[in-house]
Amino acid sequence: MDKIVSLEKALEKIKDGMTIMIGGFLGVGTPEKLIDGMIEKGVKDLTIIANDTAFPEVGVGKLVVNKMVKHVQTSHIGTNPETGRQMNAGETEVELIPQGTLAERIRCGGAGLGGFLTPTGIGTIVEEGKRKIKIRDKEYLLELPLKADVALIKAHKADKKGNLVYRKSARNFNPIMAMAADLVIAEAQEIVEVGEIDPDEVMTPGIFVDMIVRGDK
Amino acid sequence: MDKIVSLEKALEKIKDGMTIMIGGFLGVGTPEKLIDGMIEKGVKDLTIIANDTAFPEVGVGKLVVNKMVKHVQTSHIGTNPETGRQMNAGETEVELIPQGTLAERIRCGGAGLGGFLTPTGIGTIVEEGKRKIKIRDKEYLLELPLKADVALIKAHKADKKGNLVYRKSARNFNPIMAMAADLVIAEAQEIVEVGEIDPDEVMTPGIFVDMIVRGDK
Amino acid sequence: MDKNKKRELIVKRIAKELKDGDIVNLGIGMPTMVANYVNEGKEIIFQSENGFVGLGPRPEKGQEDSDLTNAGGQPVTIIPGGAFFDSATSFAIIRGGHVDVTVLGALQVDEKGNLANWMIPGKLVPGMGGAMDLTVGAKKVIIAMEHTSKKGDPKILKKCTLPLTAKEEVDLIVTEMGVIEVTDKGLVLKEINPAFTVEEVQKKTEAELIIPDDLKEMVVD
Amino acid sequence: MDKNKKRELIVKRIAKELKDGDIVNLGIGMPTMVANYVNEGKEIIFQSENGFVGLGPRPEKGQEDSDLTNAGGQPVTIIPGGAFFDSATSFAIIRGGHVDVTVLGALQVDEKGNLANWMIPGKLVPGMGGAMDLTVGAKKVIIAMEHTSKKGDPKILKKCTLPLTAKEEVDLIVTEMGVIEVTDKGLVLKEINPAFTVEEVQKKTEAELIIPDDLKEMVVD
Repeated sequence: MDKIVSLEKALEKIKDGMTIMIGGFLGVGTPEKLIDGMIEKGVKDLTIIANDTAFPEVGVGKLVVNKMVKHVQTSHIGTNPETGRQMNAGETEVELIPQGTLAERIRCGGAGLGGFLTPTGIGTIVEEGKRKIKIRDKEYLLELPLKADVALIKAHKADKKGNLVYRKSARNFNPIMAMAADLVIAEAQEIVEVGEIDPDEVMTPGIFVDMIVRGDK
Repeated sequence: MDKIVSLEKALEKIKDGMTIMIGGFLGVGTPEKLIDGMIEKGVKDLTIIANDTAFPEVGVGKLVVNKMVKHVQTSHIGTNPETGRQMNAGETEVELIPQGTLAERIRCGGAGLGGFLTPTGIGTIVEEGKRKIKIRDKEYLLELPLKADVALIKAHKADKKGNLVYRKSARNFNPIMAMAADLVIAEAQEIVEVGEIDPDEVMTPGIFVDMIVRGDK
Repeated sequence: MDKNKKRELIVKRIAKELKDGDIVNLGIGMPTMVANYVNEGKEIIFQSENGFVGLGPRPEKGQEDSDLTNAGGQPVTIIPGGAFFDSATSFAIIRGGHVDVTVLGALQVDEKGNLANWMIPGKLVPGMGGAMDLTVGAKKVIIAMEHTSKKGDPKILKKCTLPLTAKEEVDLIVTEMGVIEVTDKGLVLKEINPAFTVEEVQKKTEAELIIPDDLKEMVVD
Repeated sequence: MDKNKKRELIVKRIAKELKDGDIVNLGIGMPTMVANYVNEGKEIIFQSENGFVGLGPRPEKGQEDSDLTNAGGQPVTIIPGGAFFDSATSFAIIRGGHVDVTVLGALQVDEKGNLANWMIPGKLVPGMGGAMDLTVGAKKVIIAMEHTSKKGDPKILKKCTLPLTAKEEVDLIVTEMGVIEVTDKGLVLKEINPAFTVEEVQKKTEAELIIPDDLKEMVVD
């Protein structure tokens, strides 16, 4: 079971209409090679789950600019004017989610939980359409799990079994997304032999990773 | 702000009637020096939150044997006959919680969430007294967060700011407990200078740790 | 059959059930033995709920590491490519459906796939440990047990009488008498140990067994 | 006062508010500048919601690391003793009350401590990012803003008209005119910039200000 595949082979799995989680925070920790491959392949009608839509020339932002995104679940679009334009023009559906709630919903999806109660968003429009539950006299919103067909992950280092190590603030959403999708494709800047990553230093266990694509250093 | 303190100084903080989380799994990853100190000091009426009550001569088990525990929230008492005896004799209140639910309730407490929905325990006596919530036709139990006055943590390595690294399966409940208590005391086998632990390898950030006690190697 | 032979048969048969690439969690006791009989050609990754994947065999004497045990507290090893994590992550893995198979012991199982294996009221209350999460979370739940209790009473019932570990989660029951699948229609005897007749198996089973036309022999190496 | 002087005054005053050992999260824009004015004697740990504690100053030119930015995407450094973590942990820290102080900008604040800072319907919808979690989770929420809008309209209102970021969570408002505390009784002008009179401050504030007997001067170095 060799998990290392060519970019082309990995891209075969990405189809029109899919729900795709993409790691990164303003492009930091986003697998750019996979993104570029998706653009070249020309998939469309995607639902993207990502912290933000980055910048027009960076990461998730490029998918938006290339009009491949039908729906996006994200916490911030302010750095990519094209997302706002498409939203106002009714071309792309934008669902804004508080960042902590977004992260927790993804974790919740991967962890097999049915939902969680958060104080975030109480008394704001984020409440709309959600159940409110009172615990010990404090109100919480019931937020539901998020899952995806595919998660695109950027790792600093991978071993051949898919154990991943991230670097600095490029970690962000990657570890939780790697647990919440049916198929997980990791773009790794460096691929090492099994055993070269200390089991105590693994940040995403290889059991979550289906395919590894060699990224640019 | 030197966080390194003597065992005596740390023990001053532990008082009768407190709720105390203690890391470890059948004693692996339990801060034995702190436990022994508590026994010597002779605190009582404690509520202990721990995965299990270990063995009569190991970890949390010693607190039970010394009759310091009024109430225990745990997933397993089978390895310590004294816990069962005290339970049956009505001397100690034992609240059995599925291990995954216990871990998640502790994380929930540290993460500022009001609760979470789990499928674990549905159709069993674990349901008793709990709210059931249906999400997309599936039933879940609403489980509530756990917090403590003090968490006793066993680390392999600590720097002087309290950044912690655990070793192998001694990690277990330690990282989540370190986030869920008002006061966190870590017993570290090795204490190093600030900067000696790579920020990418820190498992518990120092912001959570109030006191560090030197443990045995 | 003596107890050891029975157990060996059961765990050998279960080992055949595991597929290449499966992530597997083995309960304490008899289930732990399954690891010893996995076919060389298959790569099975064992998960240990105390916080790692890549559970390896017991270390040689003198090589034990006090920071590395299985969920039963016994010294073990970790294989190259394994990974450690905390307990919340361990159960995110278990509850989240990332474990393909769990093998657990049982006090009772019934025809709905209900399982009781964590307490006998007033007698034995060890606690559920990770069993409730494993039963609910693993994609496939296999029960490894002797067909009857020490007294010879059936353990496969119409309806469990002991407090449940989980409701309708068991997929397969493997005993020294055969392999029984839990289906919507009831319990199907898929394989039978040729040392027994169908009648003998049914006699030791309180729940009614469905006997398919293609009933096979329970074979192990 | 020109814009830069105003901002400098605001962030310098807020820097005085931070206590030794505080864990602090600074919002994008003006709040980020607070870090530049922390008194040397105090050890403040800055949290960055994209996943670390120990946020340090901007690196020297040529020393930027593309894997290390603040939540605004600008290159930064991490101090010795800092630590990285994932986004779920980052917000467990924020929501869980482990951040002592957050400093955020505002479009509007009102006398109940309601805050609006994430959207102007039909005009500007950048999204809330981490602001909602920070406002709800941090022990103390300090607003750093100019006292009035560009047009000179009050931003401290009886009731916010824009969509809220959080309900009744603001503790302190610092503007170039003074320091205002949100209390159960209403907004208390704790300190006033001696360049203004109480009447001038009230005139630029829609909500009614409570003027305490011990009103102090807003002093920075």
